[in-house]
Amino acid sequence: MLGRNYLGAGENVGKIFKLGIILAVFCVISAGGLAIVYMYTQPKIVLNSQLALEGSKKAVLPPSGKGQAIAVSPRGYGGPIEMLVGVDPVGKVSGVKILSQRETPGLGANIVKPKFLDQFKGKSLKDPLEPKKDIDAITGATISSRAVCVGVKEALRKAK
Amino acid sequence: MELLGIFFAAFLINNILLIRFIALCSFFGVSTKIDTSVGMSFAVIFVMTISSAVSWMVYHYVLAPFHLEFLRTAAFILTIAALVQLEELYLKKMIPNLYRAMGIYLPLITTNCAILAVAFLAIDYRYDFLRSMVYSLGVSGGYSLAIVLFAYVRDRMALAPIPKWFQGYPIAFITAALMSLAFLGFTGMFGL
Amino acid sequence: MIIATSIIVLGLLGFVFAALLALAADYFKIEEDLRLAAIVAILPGANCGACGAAGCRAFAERLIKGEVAVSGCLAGGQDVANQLAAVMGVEQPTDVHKRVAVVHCGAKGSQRKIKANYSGVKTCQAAEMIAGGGLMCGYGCLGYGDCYCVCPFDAIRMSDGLPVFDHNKCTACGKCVAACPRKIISIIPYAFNVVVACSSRDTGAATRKNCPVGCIACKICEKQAPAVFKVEDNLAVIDYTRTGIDGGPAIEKCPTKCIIRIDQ
Amino acid sequence: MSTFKRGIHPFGYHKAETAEKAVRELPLPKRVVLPLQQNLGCPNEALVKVGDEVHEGQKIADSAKFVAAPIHAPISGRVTKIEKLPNPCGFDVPAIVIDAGENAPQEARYDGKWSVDELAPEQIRKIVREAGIVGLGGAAFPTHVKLSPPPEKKIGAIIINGCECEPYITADHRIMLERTEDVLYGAKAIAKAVGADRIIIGVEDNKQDAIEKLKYEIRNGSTSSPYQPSREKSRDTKSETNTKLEIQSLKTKYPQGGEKMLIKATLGREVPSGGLALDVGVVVQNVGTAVAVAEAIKLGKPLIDRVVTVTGSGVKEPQNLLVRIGTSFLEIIEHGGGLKDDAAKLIMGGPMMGLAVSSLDLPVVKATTCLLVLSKKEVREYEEQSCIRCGRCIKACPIGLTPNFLADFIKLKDWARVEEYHVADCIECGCCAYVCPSRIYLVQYFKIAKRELQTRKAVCR
Amino acid sequence: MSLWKSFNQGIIKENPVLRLMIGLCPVLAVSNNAINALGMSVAVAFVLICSNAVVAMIRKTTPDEIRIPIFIIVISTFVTISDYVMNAFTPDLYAALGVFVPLIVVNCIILGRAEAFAYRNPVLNSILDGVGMSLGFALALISIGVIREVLGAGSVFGIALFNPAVAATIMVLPPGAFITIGVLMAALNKFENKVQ
Amino acid sequence: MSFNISVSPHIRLPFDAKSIMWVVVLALLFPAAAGVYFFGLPALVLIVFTTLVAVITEAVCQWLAKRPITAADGSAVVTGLLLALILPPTFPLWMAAIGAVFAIGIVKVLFGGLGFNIFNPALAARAFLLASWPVAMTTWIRPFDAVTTATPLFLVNKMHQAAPGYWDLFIGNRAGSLGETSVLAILIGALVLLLTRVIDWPAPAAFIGSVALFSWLLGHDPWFAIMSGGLMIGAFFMATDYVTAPVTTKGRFIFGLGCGIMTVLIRYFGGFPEGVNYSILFMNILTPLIDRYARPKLFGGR
Repeated sequence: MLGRNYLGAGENVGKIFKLGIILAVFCVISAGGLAIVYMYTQPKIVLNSQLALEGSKKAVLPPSGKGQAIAVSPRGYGGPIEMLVGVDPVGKVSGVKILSQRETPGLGANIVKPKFLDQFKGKSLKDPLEPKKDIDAITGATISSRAVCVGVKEALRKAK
Repeated sequence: MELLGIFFAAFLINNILLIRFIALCSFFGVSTKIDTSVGMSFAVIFVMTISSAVSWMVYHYVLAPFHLEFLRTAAFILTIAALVQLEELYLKKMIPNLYRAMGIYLPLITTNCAILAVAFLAIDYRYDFLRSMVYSLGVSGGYSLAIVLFAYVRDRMALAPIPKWFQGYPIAFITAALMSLAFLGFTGMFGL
Repeated sequence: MIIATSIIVLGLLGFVFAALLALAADYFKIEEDLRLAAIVAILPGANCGACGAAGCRAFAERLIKGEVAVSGCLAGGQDVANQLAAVMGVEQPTDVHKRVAVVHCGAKGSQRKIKANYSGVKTCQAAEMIAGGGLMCGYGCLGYGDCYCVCPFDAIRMSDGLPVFDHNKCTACGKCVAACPRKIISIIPYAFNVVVACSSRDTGAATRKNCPVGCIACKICEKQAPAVFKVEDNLAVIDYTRTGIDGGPAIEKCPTKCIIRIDQ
Repeated sequence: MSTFKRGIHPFGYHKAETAEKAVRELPLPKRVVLPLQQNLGCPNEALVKVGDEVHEGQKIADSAKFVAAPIHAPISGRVTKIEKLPNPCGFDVPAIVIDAGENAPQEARYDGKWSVDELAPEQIRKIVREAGIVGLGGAAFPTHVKLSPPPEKKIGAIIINGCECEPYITADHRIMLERTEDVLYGAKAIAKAVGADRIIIGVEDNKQDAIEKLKYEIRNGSTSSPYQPSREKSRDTKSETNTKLEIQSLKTKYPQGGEKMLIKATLGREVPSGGLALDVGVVVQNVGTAVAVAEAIKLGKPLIDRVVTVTGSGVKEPQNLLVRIGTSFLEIIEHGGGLKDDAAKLIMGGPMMGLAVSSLDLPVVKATTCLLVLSKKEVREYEEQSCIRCGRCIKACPIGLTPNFLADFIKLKDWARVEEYHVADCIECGCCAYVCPSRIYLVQYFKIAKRELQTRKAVCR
Repeated sequence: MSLWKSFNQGIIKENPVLRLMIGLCPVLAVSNNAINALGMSVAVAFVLICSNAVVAMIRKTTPDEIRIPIFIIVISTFVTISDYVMNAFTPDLYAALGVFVPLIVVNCIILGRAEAFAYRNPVLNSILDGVGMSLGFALALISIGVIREVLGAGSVFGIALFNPAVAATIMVLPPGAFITIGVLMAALNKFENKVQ
Repeated sequence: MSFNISVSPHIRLPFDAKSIMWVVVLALLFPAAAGVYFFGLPALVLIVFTTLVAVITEAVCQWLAKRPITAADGSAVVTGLLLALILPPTFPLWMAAIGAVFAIGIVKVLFGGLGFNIFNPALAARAFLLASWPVAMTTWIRPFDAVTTATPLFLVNKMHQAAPGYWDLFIGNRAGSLGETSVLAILIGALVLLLTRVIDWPAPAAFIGSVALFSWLLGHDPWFAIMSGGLMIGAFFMATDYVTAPVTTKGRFIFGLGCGIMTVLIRYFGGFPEGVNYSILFMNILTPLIDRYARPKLFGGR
């Protein structure tokens, strides 16, 4: 695609040089423009991701703000489920938030719903943390539900 | 084992054409004949492997050291376009037989989103060089699989009395829908 | 700082690639059809593959070989088609020399007499192989529409077992002529407007037995317009090289009405 | 019991109607019509003019070409017409018409009588050619051509085809029963002509009586049989002592009578794709042909008559008749009591490969094995349905083709793939169409394709 | 070419998606809900209009031999701009569109219009062509997005319409995208035939 | 009088496509009856309703496309019946209706009707329904008392619980799709098809055999593997579907083998507890490819 009928035979080096310069000039203008845009947007992007992380942490930790927010990524049905588990100082779950998941829409994807996630509040390693025992699994999505349980368990173990 | 997983995920589970919807123009355009689809497949495997290697190097050895990640779009497309052009010129002169078999597909590949997408995705997934090579092989293999099978299926439909309004592209889309439905069976395989 | 490095890096990248390509193009230079470059230049260059060819260059090659039409580039639209037509030197045929296809049989399905009931593949080619589809007349239209099926311009429709040509759409491409197993379709100058709608070379008596609208070789037309009509081998034929002569009286006098105007 | 792969078992053989009926001779016809082209190969040219008097057995048409067989006058009389007349294929071709006239017919005059033992192979070939003998199994390929293999092809065996695998037909069956010794005599002559030292007579096991008769004949032999062991010993010529003769009973299956299938069934050899029987060192001849060869040698009689089975639910009296070539169908049918009211289809040949004809006003030609008349309830106009891909045609095809795909490609006019899928190997046996539940006219498509491919290759005639 | 025609033809007659069959990838990939579709449409419109304008501006001064590399540079600049702006100001949308934003650079519509139209026409026409094409693209994309969201999730632009348990989830999965666009194309075929 | 003329052969086997369809319907009645016996009246209602919708859809579609209406040729009945047999017994009727419309309208008629569909309509519709309403499609009941439970495959492969006894699996006393549970009834139906030569053995034999073999190799119970899930009904009634499976014996064997391997992959390594449905659909895509290369040996060919 680049210069399909680029230069015939017998063209001299000067012509090549000239075209190279022209393309380079365009590259330079483009690079300059992009650098400016980058300089303006980059801080905002960084800020955004920090804010998002902090917001998530805040959501899973107890109101006091004490405890740890632990990121785990158990294997779900459609790939890893990125989740954040808040563990309070006594080793109980204070909140769970799903950061990203690729579960089946309408089925496994329902793990993000508070109705499901709120069940984990107050659980500790002493609990079995298994679907159909102490956790009501999402109907038809036992694998996704189990994955979240595994993730919570892992986070609790890490918190120790 | 992990490499196998990367390959399998790219090859079937997240098939680039049927599940990820990348490179669809050529999927529908080239699959009208079995021969062209096979030729295109080989060309894609060839170019994707080389270009993902080169763009990985451009990213990691040119852009990253200078913190110029934001230039990746421009840099990659420039690299790939130049690369394809070079390959075409080289083949045409040096290996004319191979060029006749594959060369005509090369220009089609430059604007094939799959090539660029693989370069981006390999970086988004933070693959190292080996992994990104395996990944690009999986993707191009999945592309070939889907497009060749699709060409065979369309070939079989040549005589079918398809309702008038659905002839041509609409029925091709419906066929792709059903193929994609069948590929849903791979969801979650090997926990990927 | 970032502006400076980015400018340097991308500028260098651009320059290097441009120079590299230019050198490569020089080094690997191959002579090509001049039209190819012109066509490639006209084409959008999107290489989208929507035309079915593998890229714009492949499309151009096929265009030069005559495998695709100038309007084949979907992405380019009408403008590109017009420009391509100019490069390829494609012209619209003018009406003065317009030629069209006609069928030399006038027996409608209900007028044909049969000697046996044919069953089998419903194409003229297939029926012709099995005792002429069971028709009494060994020359007439079989009526299964092989011509209709091959017409690329949708210019033929079947009416009571006979093809009817839409002369506005007909481009005289000759596909129907080749498809007819009885060889009763021919291309004539549109302006002439007269056709003998019969191909039977049976004797007059035999034709009369087989068909109510067949040519019985009575030679009345020959008497009316000797310059145009000639009865050869039991069949009236028209000399289409004669122009400006009206076959009107012959049409009037033909006893079986097998000489007809084509634009009725 | 040996046989070939795939093929079909037709539902109801209908052989019982005529199998027990001895061949009767049809009274001499008053008029015969002889199309100048009766067989594969080149057309003949008339040797007589309108008005000429001819006698029975006189050669009246011949060709200078090698792949052609001359035509002889089947009756004595006067040539009244030479013009284009319809042949059984439904097309008008030049034909000679002979009327017997009012006067008593002239005597038949045949030239020459020989004995096979005294003839050299070239002489046998010449006699066969001059007698106008063609394959009487239905294909009507000139026999002398088959008997002249190129010198580099060594013919090890000849196979006499007594399968008669088509339903309804019993002509060959009767010939084997009634003309047993001539079958053997002719077989020996054929073997001698091609220099083969092995004769195999292949008979399907639904004709047990024919097998018994042939075996009996070989074992005991009548005095005239050339195969009586004592006589062979007394003559003690080399060719005779070395010639092995065997009767092979074959499992009944259609199309065993096909040349390729028969070679596979008897010898286990496969004729290569695109090749001939010669390529595996075999010559195949029908039992009727063998009898014609025997008659030509023993009596000097050219091919002027043949056995025709007249059968089917549409005729009043099914029977086997010995008829003169050129007799009209009408005359034959009327001899059998005429047609029933519900007769709907007249077929020249068997139901699987025969040719449906449109009128009774057609002459018997050398290829006419049978006149089959089907009644209305057996003849249905099948509406072609779309293929449901059941694969029955593939399981039936003795050649190993995929008829369903072939038909698709022919409909698409994708000639490259039609060739790639070997349409040229199709023997048009009709097994595929017989079993097709969608009633697709597969054989018709293949005929179209073969013709199309031939015109594409522009092979000149 | 008249300004009106420049603007008009991209919408139905030469609709890039449903007629010309180009730029399909994002249409299928990000149309699982109406908001994503809208976001993608805006991004494509921005890039298309800007690059058309710039290409038309520089068309007199560009050497013919290297016009395409220059187009690519221009386009990739605007793509990168939209990439970063979206990331900064609409992070959720950016996350949803993912790799498809940078992939706009190889979207055939953009390069195709630059080459086929903007390079041969004045700036104003090119901008209008860009607007028309973008509208056509947006029309197709958003209607597919709306259809899929309504049928597949029971909502439109995130507003619930009915119980999502009743909705056919398949419509927001890959097969649903193919089915929707196939049926839409067939409908357009029929509609156009009726009009004629 | 005028005779009829046509090309040879002039006789045909008195067994046409319609008869084949009705033999399949007859064979399907056995598993259907078993389903009704185990799951009661709702199952009967579902079967009748789905079949009716399928036939009506076919008629309406053909009427819309202005083609001859051949909805009574039995093929739509087969599709509707098959679809009902692979749905959960308590599946909502309106969803079943959408499934039947999808099967006939999209998968079959859009592709040109009988003989031209690429995918098995019933299976494609089931995959469609599973993706659309996963909850309803995975709600199973126990035979006789209609208590909600999970299928044996799910219990064993995903929950690592004990399998039901072989006898219960064989006669069909287990949870599962309406017609897939009773191996006995399916075998009787299959026998009907095999004896009437409507189907041949390569595809089902290769399918069931490879599932058993690979299950055994992977350390699973092969008997349980072949008697659980939809393997039996899939192997005998869907992998043998003329239209969507290869036509040659060799091809059908390869098809069955591929189905078996895919089923094992999905069952033991995939996300779904059952893989028969998707494996056959996937192999349907491969059918044109297999057709092209698995041709019989040409007589006299190398």
